[in-house]
Amino acid sequence: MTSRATPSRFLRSVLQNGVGRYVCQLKRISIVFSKNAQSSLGVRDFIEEGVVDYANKNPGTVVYVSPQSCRIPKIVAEYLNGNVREEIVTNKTSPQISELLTKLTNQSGLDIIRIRKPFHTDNPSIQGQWHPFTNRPPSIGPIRAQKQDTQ
Amino acid sequence: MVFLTLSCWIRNRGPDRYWKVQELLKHARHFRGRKNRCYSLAVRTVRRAFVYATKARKLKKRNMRTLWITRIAAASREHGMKYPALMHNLTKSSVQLNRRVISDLAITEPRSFLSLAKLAQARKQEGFRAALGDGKEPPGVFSRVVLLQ
Amino acid sequence: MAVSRGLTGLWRTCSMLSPRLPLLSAAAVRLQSSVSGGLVPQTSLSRPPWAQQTSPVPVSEEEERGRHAAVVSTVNQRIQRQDFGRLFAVVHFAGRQWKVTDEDLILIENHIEAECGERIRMEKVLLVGAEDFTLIGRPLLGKELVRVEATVLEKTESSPKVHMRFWRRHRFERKKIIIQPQTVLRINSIELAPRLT
Amino acid sequence: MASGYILNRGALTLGIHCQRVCRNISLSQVREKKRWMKVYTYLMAKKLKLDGPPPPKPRSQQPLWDYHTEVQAFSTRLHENFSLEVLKTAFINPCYLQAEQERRQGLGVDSETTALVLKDNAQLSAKGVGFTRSFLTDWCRASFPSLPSEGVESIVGHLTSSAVVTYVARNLGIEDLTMSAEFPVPDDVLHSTFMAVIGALQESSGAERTGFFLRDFLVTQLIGKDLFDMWTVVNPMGLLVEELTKRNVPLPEPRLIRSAGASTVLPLYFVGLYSDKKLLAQGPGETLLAAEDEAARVALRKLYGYTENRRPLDFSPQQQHQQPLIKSVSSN
Repeated sequence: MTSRATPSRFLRSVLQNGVGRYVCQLKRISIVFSKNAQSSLGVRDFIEEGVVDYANKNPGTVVYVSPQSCRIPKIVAEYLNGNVREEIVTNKTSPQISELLTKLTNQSGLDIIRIRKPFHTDNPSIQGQWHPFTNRPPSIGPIRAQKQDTQ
Repeated sequence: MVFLTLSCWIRNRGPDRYWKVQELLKHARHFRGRKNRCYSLAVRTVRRAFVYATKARKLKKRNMRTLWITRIAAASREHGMKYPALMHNLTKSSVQLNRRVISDLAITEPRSFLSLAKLAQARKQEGFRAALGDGKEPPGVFSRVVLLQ
Repeated sequence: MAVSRGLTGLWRTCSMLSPRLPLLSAAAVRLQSSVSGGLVPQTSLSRPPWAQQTSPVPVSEEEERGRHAAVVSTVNQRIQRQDFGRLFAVVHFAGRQWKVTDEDLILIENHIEAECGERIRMEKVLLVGAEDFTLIGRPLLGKELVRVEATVLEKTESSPKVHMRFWRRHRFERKKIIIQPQTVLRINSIELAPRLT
Repeated sequence: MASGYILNRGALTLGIHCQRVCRNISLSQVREKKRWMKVYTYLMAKKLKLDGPPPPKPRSQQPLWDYHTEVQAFSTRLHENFSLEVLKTAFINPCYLQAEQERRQGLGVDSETTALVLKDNAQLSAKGVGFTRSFLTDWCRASFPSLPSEGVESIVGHLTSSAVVTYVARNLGIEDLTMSAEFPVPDDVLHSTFMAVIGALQESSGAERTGFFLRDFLVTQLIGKDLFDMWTVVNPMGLLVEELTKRNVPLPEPRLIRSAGASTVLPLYFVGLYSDKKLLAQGPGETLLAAEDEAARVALRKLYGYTENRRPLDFSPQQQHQQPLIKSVSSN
């Protein structure tokens, strides 16, 4: 992935999250799996063992579990800013899925693309940005001629 | 003919090299000329682009460092010092700011940078006095080298 | 001893600053870090290898002390009254130095041992500045003096990067896709306590 | 001709198969390379180009949706104790009630058995608007004591404007929960829903917590905003003169203090405003007038305490809100 070919963005957060209070950005997660397919064996394990714990630990996230007849089990995560991410969990084991869910919970739903700078600030300068006149005493040569204009 | 399923209805042609080609052309779409659509031309260019990107990730660090040094040099000249003197004396007074931060400070926080420059200047004078002996020499003496001649 | 070295440097910096910026009282204070005061063993790098210099300029020690005290008390009073505006700080975190101010975001190219939403404190503060004064740590500022807090916002992954090596005419071609963990932090507050000495 | 036929046919067949195409194919496929896939993707792309993207469907009509749980999660996610009944009322807009009633009448069922027993959020919304305005005004007065009332009004107006509030509401996931007649939810409906949520919070947890809610989600939108982005001042110099006469300070005198490249296409002038021989402010500009304007704006910002390097606004969490600084430092 060369940098010209990939999209990019600057570092952002949704709604100034974390300034006042921290809000978990994952609002909804749906686990789609099959009741008898081999590929969703790990998902079935996870639903037996871990999904209740997960839901208890994250009361702000709605967890839907839907058995359908499908070959490819997947996890659909919806975030507060409206983004939807689908993760395919074919042939994954229960701990792997649990790890994936934690990762999805910890993300903020912004696109995962190249980030141009590793910092973002709204107040780049506190003492005033440098300009050629910063460290110069106020009156120097050529200005005097034009002083008459202002008066 | 009646087709009940979609996959039988669509006519199939040829071996399916298509996806492999698309995977690669995905990275070549912004190239200029035929290499943004012809596989045999694109494959070499994309490989070279990836190699360049890999090397450039290291080069970028190097280039940024030279850029910071240039900026600090320009900013320190304004306060009557040279870059090596400034950095050396800051290290001697155990200020461990790196070049990125110092160049940032020089741009966005000129007064902090000024005080850093003053600190380095003071340290420099101290160092000179230490080198000159017990510090009793009059200010008119340039240096020992001048005296020896 | 360490403090007295701080003294010698101090008044000179201030006196040079003040004539150039007559409108606003500017002061730069050199601080000896609390860390090098005894916690760290004495090595060749903890102290400069040459002898301590007494001040060669004909200024008596009392005067120096007085000037130093004046600057320190001025800055301390301002901190006490909290009438510095916005502060910025340079913190050393995750192997890099960051110039941060309140409500900033920084991105760390690694995972850290804290859950999302937890507050962490950044302890390696190299420099704190406001509009009218700058506190420079040598190399660090004391923990009781300044407090920089941050919240872990997001633990995510970087976009995939291709690591490709190729050696022509040698049948050597390696391609690897790198995804590294990333953490986004939000700086919540930078606080100063009037503990300057 | 042939392509048109294929397209028509494709549109018909694929339209039916659109949702469940994966399932159908996976049932009928054999184990081999899916060679039909290329043509199929082309067809789908062509269809998308002809038809345009499908109309957006509200999340509540898509599969996997449980309204009660969603509302409950909404309240815990924001760390607030909403009373769920009030919160549910807050999401019901009058337009939804009307549309729903019409729909039921159109179905032709007996009107008594299907009567809607839902309250709409008009009352809560009005309450929320009132509270928001009063809280924001108080907050502005407390944070910027020297700002005049027009400035406070414009800041409050900016924060309660439709654009900011809908942006906040969309990023809080209120749009999914809103019961509205149309979809996507129109801006004014979303605005009133957000206000109703605030009214509901005030009813269930009291004014103080609602204040913190507003501070955390609405006031944070002020970060990085300049005063004069929100408050359009046409003649800053006139305002400055007015302000200085009010404070009994001598009137400002503009003086050109620096200039560069005056005869080039990119001239630069610095104008300083002196009042009683003291420098109030200085500002750059491409012409003398622009520089003077800018200098007046800088001076106003200084007077009103809204400079860029002012003390950052206090967003500390609620528990430590009253703690003095020194105590928190010494405790570590």
